Amino acid sequence: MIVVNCPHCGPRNSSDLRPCGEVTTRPDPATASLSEWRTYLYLRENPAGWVTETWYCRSGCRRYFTIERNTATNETRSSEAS
Amino acid sequence: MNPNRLPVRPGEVIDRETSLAFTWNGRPHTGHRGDTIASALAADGVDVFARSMKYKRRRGIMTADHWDPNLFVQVGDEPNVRAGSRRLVAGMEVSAQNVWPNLRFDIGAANQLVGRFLSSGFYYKTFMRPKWLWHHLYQKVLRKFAPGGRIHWETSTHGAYDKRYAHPDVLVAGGGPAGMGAAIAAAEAGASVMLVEHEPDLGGHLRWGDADDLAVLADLAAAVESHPGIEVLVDSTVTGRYDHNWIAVMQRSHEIAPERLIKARAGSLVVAPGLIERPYVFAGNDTPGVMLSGAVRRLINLWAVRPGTRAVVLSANPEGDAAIADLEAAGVEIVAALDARAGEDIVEVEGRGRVGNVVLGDGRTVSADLVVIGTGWTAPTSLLNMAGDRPVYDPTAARYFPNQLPDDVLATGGITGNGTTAELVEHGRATGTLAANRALRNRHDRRSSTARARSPEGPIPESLHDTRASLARTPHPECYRSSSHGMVDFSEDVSSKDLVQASREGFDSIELMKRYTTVTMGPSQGKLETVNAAAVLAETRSMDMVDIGTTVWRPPFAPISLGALAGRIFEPIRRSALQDWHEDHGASPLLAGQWVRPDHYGDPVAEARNVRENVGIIDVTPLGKLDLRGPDVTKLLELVYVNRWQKLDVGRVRYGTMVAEDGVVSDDGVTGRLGEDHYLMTTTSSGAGAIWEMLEDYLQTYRPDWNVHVTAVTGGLTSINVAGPRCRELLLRLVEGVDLSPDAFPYFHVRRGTVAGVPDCIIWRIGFTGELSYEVHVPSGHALHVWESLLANGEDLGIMPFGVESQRILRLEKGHYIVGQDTDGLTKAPSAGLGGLVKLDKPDTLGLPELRAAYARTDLPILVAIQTDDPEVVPMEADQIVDGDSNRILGRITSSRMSPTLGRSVCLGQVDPSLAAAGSKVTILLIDGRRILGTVQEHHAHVDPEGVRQNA
Amino acid sequence: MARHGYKYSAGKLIRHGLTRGDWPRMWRRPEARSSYDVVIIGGGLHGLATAYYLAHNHGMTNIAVVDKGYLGGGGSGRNTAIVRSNYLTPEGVAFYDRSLDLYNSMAQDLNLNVMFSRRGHLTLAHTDSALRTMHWRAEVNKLQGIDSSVIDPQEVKKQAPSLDVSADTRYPILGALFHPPGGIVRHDAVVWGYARAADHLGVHMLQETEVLDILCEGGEGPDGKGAGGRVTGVRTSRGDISAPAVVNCTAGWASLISNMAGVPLPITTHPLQAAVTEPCKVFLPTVVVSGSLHVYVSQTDRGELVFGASVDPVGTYRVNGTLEFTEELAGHVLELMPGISKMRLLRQWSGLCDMTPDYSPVMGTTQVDGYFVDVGWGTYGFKAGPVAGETMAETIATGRDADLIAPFTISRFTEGDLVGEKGAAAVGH
Amino acid sequence: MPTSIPRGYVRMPDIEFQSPISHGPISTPDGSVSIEDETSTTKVVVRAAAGTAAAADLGVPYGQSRLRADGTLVCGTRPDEWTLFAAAGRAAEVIAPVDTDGFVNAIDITHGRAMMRVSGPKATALLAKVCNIDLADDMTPDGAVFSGSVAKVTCDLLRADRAGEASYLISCERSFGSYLFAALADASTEFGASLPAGLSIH
Ligand SMILES: Cc1cc2nc3c(=O)[nH]c(=O)nc-3n(C[C@H](O)[C@H](O)[C@H](O)COP(=O)(O)OP(=O)(O)OC[C@H]3O[C@@H](n4cnc5c(N)ncnc54)[C@H](O)[C@@H]3O)c2cc1C
Ligand SMILES: NC(=O)c1ccc[n+]([C@@H]2O[C@H](COP(=O)([O-])OP(=O)(O)OC[C@H]3O[C@@H](n4cnc5c(N)ncnc54)[C@H](O)[C@@H]3O)[C@@H](O)[C@H]2O)c1
Ligand SMILES: Cc1cc2nc3c(=O)[nH]c(=O)nc-3n(C[C@H](O)[C@H](O)[C@H](O)COP(=O)(O)O)c2cc1C
Ligand SMILES: [Zn+2]
Repeated sequence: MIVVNCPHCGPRNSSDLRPCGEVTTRPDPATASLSEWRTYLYLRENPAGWVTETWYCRSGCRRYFTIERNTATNETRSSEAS
Repeated sequence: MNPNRLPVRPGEVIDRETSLAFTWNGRPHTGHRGDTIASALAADGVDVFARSMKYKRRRGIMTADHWDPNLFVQVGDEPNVRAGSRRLVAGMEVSAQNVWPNLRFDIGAANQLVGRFLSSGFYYKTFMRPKWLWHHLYQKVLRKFAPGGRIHWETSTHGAYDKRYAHPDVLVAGGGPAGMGAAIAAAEAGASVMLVEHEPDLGGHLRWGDADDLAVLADLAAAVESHPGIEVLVDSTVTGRYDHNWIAVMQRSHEIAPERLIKARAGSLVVAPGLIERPYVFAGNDTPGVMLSGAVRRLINLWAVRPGTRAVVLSANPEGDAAIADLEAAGVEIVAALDARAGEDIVEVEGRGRVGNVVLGDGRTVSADLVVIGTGWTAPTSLLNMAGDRPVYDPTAARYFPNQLPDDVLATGGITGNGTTAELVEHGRATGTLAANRALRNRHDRRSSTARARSPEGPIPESLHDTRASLARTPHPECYRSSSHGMVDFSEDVSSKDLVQASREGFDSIELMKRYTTVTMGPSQGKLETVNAAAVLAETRSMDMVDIGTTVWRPPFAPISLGALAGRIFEPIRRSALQDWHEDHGASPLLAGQWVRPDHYGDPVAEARNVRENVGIIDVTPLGKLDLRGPDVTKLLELVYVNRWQKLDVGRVRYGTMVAEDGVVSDDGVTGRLGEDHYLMTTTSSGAGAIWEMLEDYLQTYRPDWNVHVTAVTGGLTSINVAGPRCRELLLRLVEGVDLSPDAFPYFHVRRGTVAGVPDCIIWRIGFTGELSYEVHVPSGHALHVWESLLANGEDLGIMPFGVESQRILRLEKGHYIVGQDTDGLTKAPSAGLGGLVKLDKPDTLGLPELRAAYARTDLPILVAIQTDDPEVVPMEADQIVDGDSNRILGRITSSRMSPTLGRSVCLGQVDPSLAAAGSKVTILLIDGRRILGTVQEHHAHVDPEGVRQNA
Repeated sequence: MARHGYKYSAGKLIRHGLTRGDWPRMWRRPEARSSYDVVIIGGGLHGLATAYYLAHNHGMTNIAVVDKGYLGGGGSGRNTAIVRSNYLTPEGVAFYDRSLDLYNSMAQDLNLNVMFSRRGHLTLAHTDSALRTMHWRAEVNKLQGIDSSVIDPQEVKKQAPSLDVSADTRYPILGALFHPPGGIVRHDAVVWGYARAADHLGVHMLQETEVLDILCEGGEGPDGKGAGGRVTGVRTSRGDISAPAVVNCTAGWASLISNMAGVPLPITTHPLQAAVTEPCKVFLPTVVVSGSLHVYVSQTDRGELVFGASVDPVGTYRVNGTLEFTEELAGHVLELMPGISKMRLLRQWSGLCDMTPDYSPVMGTTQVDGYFVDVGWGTYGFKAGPVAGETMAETIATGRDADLIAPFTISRFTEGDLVGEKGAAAVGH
Repeated sequence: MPTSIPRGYVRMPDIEFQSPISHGPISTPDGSVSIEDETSTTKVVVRAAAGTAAAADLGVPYGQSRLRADGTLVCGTRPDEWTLFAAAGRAAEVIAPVDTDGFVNAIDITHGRAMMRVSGPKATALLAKVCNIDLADDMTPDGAVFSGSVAKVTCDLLRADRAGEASYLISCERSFGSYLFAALADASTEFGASLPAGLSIH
């Protein structure tokens, strides 16, 4: 049970939140090609190291926020840190 | 009685005033309070406690503690009880486990005769031919040999287990001198401390020490107990350290549960587990009467049990030497005191039920009934490994030491080095102070960043640097094996010879060796055998121990019952305000996700018919309901639904479907506009939570500039669908402030009004049943009143409540699909038959590019209504639609029921586009193998496709 | 069987017992060559099976299998060893059924007893919708000749007497999908069997050798990587090795390797955890899976209960496991079998799973010439190991994607033709 | 187009308000802990963007609470969100004074949330059995407002000590109310409470 620092609530058990994965940028659906769209839908970098990811503070403040987490160690830091 | 019980010992933990009667293999015995099962039996002269797993060799006391691999017994319906640590309770029925027919004579011992053929992994190399015999015979025989006790699943139940959370600044694992020192210093530094000791009493190895040790123990224990900042948990084990110091503590013998799990988030973890004594490898080293030095010292000093009469002692350290003194004090004759530091050795022990002869390294054979081994330690680095450390072997001290620990995990005591008791306490104290400072710093940060917390005052705690003086690493000979081969893993019956063979066969890394021989895989989990196994491998490969490494330590540190891990089983249940009423009126409960709902009240077909003929009411509260307010709600609806929302006037309701970004249908429901900037959205019951989170996601991360407030109101509004040709008549009697006439309040409109005297009800004209119907959303505190008023006022109209099953029948007659039943994980909008609903020319909608792509395809399956040509046959849901007589699948039935209205079977199904045209014949494969024909219908609705009834 | 191997038999067992002579090595520790015809990254089941079938079926023996750790140290050595073929989609069924065939004759083919226990596989249904999906699976299975049917609670009780099938539990057992040919296999033995057989055919297994980069030329990305390029070899912790064909069989680490070739994958890495209890006399004859309760359990021939669950929600490369896994697991197992609360959990562990959006693998050729993938095995790659090896070997030897893997190539993500196993495989055992 | 601010349910009928909790208060013989149903409390949620007059008037930051002179308890339940508690039946009075300038909404959630109070010297220990939040005095002082999982149900909590004794108000989605009450009651047996017949967590 890792600790995730919600910028509003402070440190919380990860079970109180929902991990939403790597931050991705949604292409403009009006202009995006199918291949751009599917890259957005499916392809992930999935690095073993620092990644910026979104979490949802489900049992707390109900805010979405981003943090950086090292997927090799589960260390976290605020996403402004880098 | 207890023939081996000694006169009173200064540190004994037994209460000689009590006599506890129990049985061992059916025979009566007694012991004292404070005895373990093993100490009581040993006091009574019992030597043999178990048979080994593979060769069924007799086994007796070896370590006399929790880790003793030879002392697994059955107590009543509980298997695998550690007789070495389980305290005696009057009335216990203790028996040897995994023996047949009994402990004295076990037929399986014949395996010893053929042992030479049963080398490691022998089963991989045989039993292959003839092939069928493996399945029918060999495997069954192997399964009979499974070790362990018997679980009485027929009669046992999941009893009263329990858990709790804790948030200590400092958690100390181990209550020996170092751990107690750490706890005291941490508490003095202002930290809240949880001190966890595995044994029933604090003190660690001091408990079986001399008078000086006992005096220090008394002082330390008094200091610990009297400090208000320390919570002491004895008979409790730290079983795991997980990321970010999430720590599992198993508390045994708590009054409310046999085992209780405490989940602690600790600022700092201090690991002070001392050392575990390791066995020595030689022929016959598992003969009853071969004991480790700690075992005899514990037997003598804690339980006043004389472990034998004539002893050979092999010692390599002061603890082994101290055992000699204790044995002498207990009146045991020392036949030979061998100094391993001087190269003296034991080669072999002979004897079956008990040690008889001992062959010494100098060639002499002596007769003895006890062999005491004090040849070194295994460092229980388990918790450190779990914290990410990879301890390193130090050949000088002949054991593993911590290497690189994270800041919030600190080690102290024997696991870090050797010292006098005073030095251990001092190291513990320094560690406790450091741990406290780090934890208090962490607490300071947590308080600053936590909205609810009181802002920290005072200076930020500092001195986070480790300035501790290290404990010495006293040289220790690398004793692991004599000139003969013997047992390495006592729980698994793996000998050093097996390990050598495995290495030569290619299993020459410690991990492969483990998996091939099963060394360290038994209940001991490496606590006793890690060093010896690694040493054998190092010897075989002529490598350094340092380069061999160890197998991975994993949680739990001590096995923990499934009951304790489960604790109270919390499975939240949701109930509408009417559920009590339903149950009182004979509703059979339907579990739908977290909700309990009325499935039916006895006769779902009658209930359905009554809706078509008269009027029925159903509780549809689980429908997800989201109150949406703000000037930008329309934009949000445009984004998340596939259809258009711009022209929805106040007072109107519209049906919408949602797809995910991949174009797959994700949810549906109606949304009504209650006010200029106020909407009520409904979702499917199961989708409610996810849709709420999805809306928040897009509002917060994608369109933070949109002003929309989303409030979940599912349970706050009890939703009652009033359906049937006479429902308007009924509502006219109860509704105030709303003109219910068809012209004033047409289909797909919403009004607010008072129902049965309850104001602020939302009423909309929609329905899943295809009948004239109104859905009334009532503030839940008054819902029962409205429900009962409806029933009372509808009596003469033939009102009946109806349940979920009737609703399923009715909606299928009407051809409404259910997301997740009639659609699946690949169903894109065109497949669901959404046709013109989907607006591909919107600038932005979830999954828009996928929707466009899907509409350009012609090969996607399509949802259609199907009627079987034989009206009596109701295919099962999920029956396959096949290509004539072949096995090619062309679709499946997704919903089916006998329609009470039509008196025939009706279906929805997904079919290949080639079969989607109205009138197409489909072949349905029934479960009994018959293939029947069905016809694709023009409309999804089997009943009233024109909507005359609902629009009435 | 292998060309110049040492053959195991009961007779040999007796001879070795009598003479106490050493057994020959199962495989060697060879020195690496500077070039191979094929370099397979990942010495798990998939990599080793691919190597074996390349050598055995296609006569290609100048092959290296490179692993950063020990053989089978990835998912192959830590999986709960469940095999079955009762999938939902026809393409899934065909594929996994071939694998089950290969498992069935594996002991004889590889001359190593992999202890395939065809004990029957039960997937419990606790809801109407689960029952419906099971019926769906059973019907698809039957059409393809797979033994699979929906049984009622009484029949469930017969198959696994320790289950509580009473109606008043929180998750009542309404029925189950019963698949008699499913069961468990000694997972390590499968790895060793392929390793031994491949070694006998001349394949090099290079343990403790980490691939640090994939060498490419001609591609659109930096260093000649990416679409349109071709592979020239690999850089390892023990030096460069040149090879015209490089195969990614690294499961949980697949993205890291594939990114080295400039081929991004639709994969995220999540831990999957498992646990065993202390042994106890055998009482559970079948494999029991509950999708709604996210748990599955079987009892090994050694008497331990082996448990698994669904993947951890938080993606990570860390395999130290979590406490909540064991808590949830125990809670759910006890809902199914309240009578075993006194059994003790002995060890928990965790492995990495390469999860794809549609719970199906990514296999075959890629946009980089000579770079092949056999990844995306998520929580179900053990049962697929043999057929994956066989079809990947064919694909590498011929340069064309084998028929059985056509539904699973990477192009389905650009074409938008995902495989429909998601619902049925969420707890994919 | 004029923007109307919805007012919520303004008139309470004379019809009895029904709580989802059908059991009376539970307490231990020694008074170490008690659990009471307070569902009928008026509960109004105010959502107000930062910078609005309403936000300024409410005056407590997220995570904290204050008792207003009119007897309303104002809790900062989330960023830009307050929950106001008042005596039963007072929703209209609580909503009326909310300044609706800007993007502000006030919604009566009285019917939507079950609410219970746990108090007594063992209240904190009881909660620590079912809630993973650190309840130490400095982390969760009197007046602290937070949300978290209680026996696996997401709840809003307020520490509102009574007479110097720890006391917590816990509110959850109404439909979980009877389950949550049973779960808390079940947890209190450790401290000596006996459960009324028919109360079970399953
Ligand atoms: C707990 C658990 C339970 C499971 N249960 C089942 C089950 O019951 N049934 C089932 O069918 N499946 C199950 N699975 C899934 C199954 O184990 C995997 O899908 C399968 O083992 C994958 O095999 P593989 O050979 O592709 O990969 P692995 O066995 O993971 O092998 C990959 C190898 O690549 C190596 N590697 C990685 N990076 C590098 C590098 N840079 N250089 C060199 N080598 C590298 C690794 O060391 C590893 O040995 C389970 C998985 C887990 C974790
Ligand atoms: N005389 C002996 O038999 C003996 C035995 C061990 C150590 N020693 C010596 O004593 C020194 C060790 O002193 P110390 O204070 O470090 O250790 P200690 O052995 O005195 O005390 C450690 C305590 O930690 C407990 N413990 C271990 N793992 C635990 C866990 N996971 N959870 C809860 N409790 C756990 C043990 O039950 C033990 O009581 C070393 O120098 C060593 O050489 C002597
Ligand atoms: C089917 C199966 C059964 C296992 N049984 C045991 C066991 O009886 N004892 C044990 O210690 N470990 C057992 N393990 C777990 C292994 O010890 C080990 O934890 C696992 O292979 C992962 O490796 P690691 O812990 O070294 O990372 C088993 C693993 C599997 C896959
Ligand atoms: Zn938060």
